[in-house]
Amino acid sequence: MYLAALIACGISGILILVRIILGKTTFDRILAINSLGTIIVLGIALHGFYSGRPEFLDIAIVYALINFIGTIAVLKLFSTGSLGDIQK
Amino acid sequence: MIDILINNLPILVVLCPLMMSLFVVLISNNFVSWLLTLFATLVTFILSILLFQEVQIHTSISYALGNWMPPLGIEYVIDKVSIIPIIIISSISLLSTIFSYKLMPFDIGESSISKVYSLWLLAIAGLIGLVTTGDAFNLFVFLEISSLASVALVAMGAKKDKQALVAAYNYLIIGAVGATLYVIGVGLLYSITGTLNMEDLSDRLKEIDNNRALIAGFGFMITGIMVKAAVFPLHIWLPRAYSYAPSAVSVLLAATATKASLYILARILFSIFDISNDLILNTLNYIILPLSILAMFAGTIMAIFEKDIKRLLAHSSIAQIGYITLAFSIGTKASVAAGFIHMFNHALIKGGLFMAITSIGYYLQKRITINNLSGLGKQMPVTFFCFILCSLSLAGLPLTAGFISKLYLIKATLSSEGIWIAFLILFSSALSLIYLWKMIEALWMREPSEKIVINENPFVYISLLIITFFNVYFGLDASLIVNSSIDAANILIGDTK
Amino acid sequence: MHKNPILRVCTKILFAPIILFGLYVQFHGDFGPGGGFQAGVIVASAFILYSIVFGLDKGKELFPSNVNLFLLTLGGIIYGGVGITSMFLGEEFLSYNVLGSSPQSGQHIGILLVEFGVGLTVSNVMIALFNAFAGFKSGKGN
Amino acid sequence: MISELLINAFLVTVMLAIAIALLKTRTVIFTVILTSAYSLVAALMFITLDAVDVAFTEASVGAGISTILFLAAMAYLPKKEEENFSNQFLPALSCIILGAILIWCSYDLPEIGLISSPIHQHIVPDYILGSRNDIGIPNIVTSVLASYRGYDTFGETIVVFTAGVAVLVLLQNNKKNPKNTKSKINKIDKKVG
Amino acid sequence: MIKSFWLFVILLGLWLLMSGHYSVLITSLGVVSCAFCVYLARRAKLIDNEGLPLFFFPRLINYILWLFKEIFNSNVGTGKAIITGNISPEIFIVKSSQNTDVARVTYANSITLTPGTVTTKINKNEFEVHALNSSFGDDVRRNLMDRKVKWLEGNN
Amino acid sequence: MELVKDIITGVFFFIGSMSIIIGACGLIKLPDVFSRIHAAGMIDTGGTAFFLLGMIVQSGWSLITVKLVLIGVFIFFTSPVTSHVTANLAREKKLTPVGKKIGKVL
Amino acid sequence: MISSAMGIWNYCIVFILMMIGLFLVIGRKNFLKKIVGLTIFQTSVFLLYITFGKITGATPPILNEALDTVYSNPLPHVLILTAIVVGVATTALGLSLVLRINSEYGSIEEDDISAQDLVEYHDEIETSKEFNTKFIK
Repeated sequence: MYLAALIACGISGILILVRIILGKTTFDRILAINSLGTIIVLGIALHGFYSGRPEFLDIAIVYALINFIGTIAVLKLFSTGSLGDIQK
Repeated sequence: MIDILINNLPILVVLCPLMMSLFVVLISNNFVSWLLTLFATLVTFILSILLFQEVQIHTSISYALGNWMPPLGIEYVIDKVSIIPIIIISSISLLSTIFSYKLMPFDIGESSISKVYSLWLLAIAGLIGLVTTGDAFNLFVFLEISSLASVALVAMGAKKDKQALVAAYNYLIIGAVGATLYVIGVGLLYSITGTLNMEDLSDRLKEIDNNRALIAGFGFMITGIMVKAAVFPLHIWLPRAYSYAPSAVSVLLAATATKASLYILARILFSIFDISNDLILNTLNYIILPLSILAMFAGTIMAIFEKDIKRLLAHSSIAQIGYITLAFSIGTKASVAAGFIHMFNHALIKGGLFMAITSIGYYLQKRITINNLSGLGKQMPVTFFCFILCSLSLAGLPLTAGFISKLYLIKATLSSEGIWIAFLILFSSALSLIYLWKMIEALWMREPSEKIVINENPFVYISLLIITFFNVYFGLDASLIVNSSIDAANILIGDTK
Repeated sequence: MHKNPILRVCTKILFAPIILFGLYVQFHGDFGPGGGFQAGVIVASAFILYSIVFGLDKGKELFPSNVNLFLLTLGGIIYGGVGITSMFLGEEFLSYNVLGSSPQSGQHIGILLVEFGVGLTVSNVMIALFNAFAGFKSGKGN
Repeated sequence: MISELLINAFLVTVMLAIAIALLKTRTVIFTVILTSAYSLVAALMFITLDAVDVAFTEASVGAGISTILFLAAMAYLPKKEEENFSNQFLPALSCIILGAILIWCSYDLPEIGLISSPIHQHIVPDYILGSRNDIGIPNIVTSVLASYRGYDTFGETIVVFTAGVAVLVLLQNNKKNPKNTKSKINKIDKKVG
Repeated sequence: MIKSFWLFVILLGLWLLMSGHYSVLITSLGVVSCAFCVYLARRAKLIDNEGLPLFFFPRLINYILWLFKEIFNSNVGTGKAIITGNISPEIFIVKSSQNTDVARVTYANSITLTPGTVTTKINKNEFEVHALNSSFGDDVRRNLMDRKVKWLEGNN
Repeated sequence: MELVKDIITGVFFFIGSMSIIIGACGLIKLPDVFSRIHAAGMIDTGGTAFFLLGMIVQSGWSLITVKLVLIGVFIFFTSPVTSHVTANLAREKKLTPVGKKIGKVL
Repeated sequence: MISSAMGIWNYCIVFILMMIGLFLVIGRKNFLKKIVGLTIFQTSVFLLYITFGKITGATPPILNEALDTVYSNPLPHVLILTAIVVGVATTALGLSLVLRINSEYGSIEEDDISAQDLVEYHDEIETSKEFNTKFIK
């Protein structure tokens, strides 16, 4: 059951990867990498259950956190041209 | 109290500069930060002298960090081999700290002095940690500390010349690749033995032979360290890094950084692996020996055609590293001892030469080229005198330290490999006279191209005088160096041959 | 980006929980995955998020750079200090056994302190790195 | 337990795809995004290989902080990499040779997951036992990291510290008031003579 | 001050839920950590109605359940749209009737959270919404969610 | 009891898997960024919710459940933010969405 | 049979990844790309180490109550934790150098920079021009 769910994650991961590599605009890529992050968060949680030691979910939380901050950082870079200043 | 000091000597040597570097960052007064740095290096030097005496009594000191027995925890091993680089590093760092007092603010600007001194101490601590550790992975960590700190120090030269940045970048990237290759090697060896402690590793490696992973692991480790030690084809980072670094930094790096890596090379070749092993013998004979001979000539010839003097000295360093690896590659007790003698002497010589040249350049405020030097020797008699003595020592003339190392090297080659290698050594030494003469001629014989009034500053030349004194002293009475080097060689080569 | 209400509100709400989570990871490194490095990075990431959304100046106001520099060294000093303390108590560097009443409690105290030092250094270095990079003013060129 | 290995093989292949895409691309932002993705997948791989702590660190440090640093630096850098195919033969050849050596030696590497190989038999049982009895901490990685090999960790803290100080020194140099510096330099000049 | 206290309580609750180790040492460390977080949040001036929307709490559960139902429905809808390829994207403006920024943000987020509709711009109380096809758009235009969030906001 | 749990989890996982795979397909198939955001939203909401629910059913009342809920809350909190900011920036960078505009647009 | 094939596959791909990283470092002229290559190279080495530490059917090295559980090897994990942090330190320093190089030279392509350097070097050596004009003025 967990394996099946993991396989589903793997399939959609590959599809998203295709979008990352094909991606026309950068926004597509950012969007796709954000989704890939979500998939990996799910994958981590599922793998914990699959291998019988589900107590390591902290990693998934950190993952989600890093994913969020990374995305915000990329978008900030795009909107103002640097991570530091606050133009506009 | 004294008890604690004596018991913990091996770690204190590293800890003293390391902890001091943490405090130095916080200090905003430049003079105080220099004073603390001086204090730390002085204490380190005293501790290393104490350690030297301890080693003479106990032969080998093993210090288990965290009180965990060696294969479990990390071990510090200080024996008659590792004490040599420790002494080199601590003494040179003391001298160059004194030397840096006037030059550092000039080279890098006053605002970030305390941070630079912190990096300076970190580089020293990294180098000492590198040679004291008996754990293959801990070595990597300290390798990185020293290389990151020295990269930053080299990059500080950007205040004067922006090329320092590129030099530092190349140093960083090549160094990081070297360190990673070393890590791959350690990993491969770890995968077949299951241990990281060098002594344990060497014991367990004896039981395994003809294993592909072992060969590859050995190769990667050696390659990684050879990158760090600037052995001939992997030396490309060195000339730039040394020539664009701030003056004091090039003194420190030229005299110590490659020595530590060369020591590690010797450790890997003779201590982790065994000289009787076919693999090592083949590597020594068919890879390191030809490379060293190439390095001797390539370095010298590049130096002859070089006009920028710091670069010239850096090229000559490559040649001298060639001598040391040549000595290692012959692989007899006498030759390894000669290698260690030359390691020590080269630190003295190169330290002295770089000090002399950079202090001339300090007054010059220009890039130090042959043309710019013309006639300056007359205005700086003390510096010039020291420069001549160090040059003679580099060329290997009698009554200087350089002579002793050449003598032992040639003796060792004659007794094992035959006459042609000895001839090559002599020949390349003779070639080195050419570039030395070129510099001396420019300094003394020519008329100055423009008028510069120069007053020599005792703070700048005091350490130069000391280092020159030792250059001569060890030429007259080399028993201390020779004896400790022979002891070291005895431990490394052991009774296997 | 601070003008965007969605981002602003979200950052305001998330800031404290992220730091709490970082500290949780810091102090639960004994029981599960985690420890000083990870915690340091998480705490630093909260500050980085704040700086990204509200601007670098606000971030420096919240966390002045001299405090940053001080804490950055303090972490290393704590780590080294634990080792030196054990040295003064008559054991080798970093042997925690002597720190507590029994070897095991000594180990606990030692590991807790050491991890705290690591966390302090890592988080402050990361913040300092971010500030240095994001606030870099290029001289020539570009 | 073949499924474990299959998952690993799948993830490694995904990483290979990302690496090849990295070889091809010349856009800086895409490079950074792909590096981030590479780290993310590597972290997932670490989890499947039972290295939870490493995955934690790789996710936060490798994927998080490095990416943010790359982005912060990217703001000041050219956005495109120049196409330049000269002189790639020698690097490619040396890489292929090194890779061939490694693949050649993999014949003698211990088989993945075999409990009897020396790497799992030599020191590690002591760590597991010691962590339970001497130290009393469930997370063996923490106990090895902070106690058995605490000195490594100390060194690592110092490495981070070094990098921090180095970057501060390097990037602050530019921001000084040039007027101020000049006068100071002149002063030094005078002092020295 | 009261808000700081509530933040402290919430954070402490979070810590206790996550921790699972209730020894004296760890719990006291938790208390210290929570206090530290509150201190930082106060320093950063984050404790206000935006940083800690306490007034949502009484009706939050109800709203969340309703939101979940919406999310489920629109997930099904979006899935169908993707499979059948029956998409006709449209972009339009809706007005929001909430008083506070937090509530507006909640509304905008709820719109985005239901697949099929995304808020693309916010200007005071006007949202620009992108919808996958007109049935999603109609859902938003019916203002049901707007009223729901208004109700959640209460009379603040 | 175990069987019932397993069945419920299985159903949840099935729905979750469907929604992430359809979402990923949508990510490839849909024409422009704005419509792809909806597909990404499907992964973030539907996929996450059902997978996490399935796991919560398995773990019962324990710390694991708390962590799972936290993951869910976090993702539900951040997903709309990133989606919105992406869309917002794409609009600001003058990417015109495919499809019709109803009335005046901001 | 399948498992050993999978094992060899894993090793081979990890080695190929390493070499791709190394190639990016030594083959590319762009300074930023070199750092990216270094990251890839190091991450792949980490993978190699962690692969060594895996035991089939074992659980992560975090003790639970059962005494007969098999744990994977924690030592490589510890080493790699150290190595990751060292790697990020190297990356940060490299990036800061790249930033400075770009602001001084206006480019981060190796060819550009060495061309500029060569011109400058030649000028200084041959004409012995004063090189730190900003200092003297």
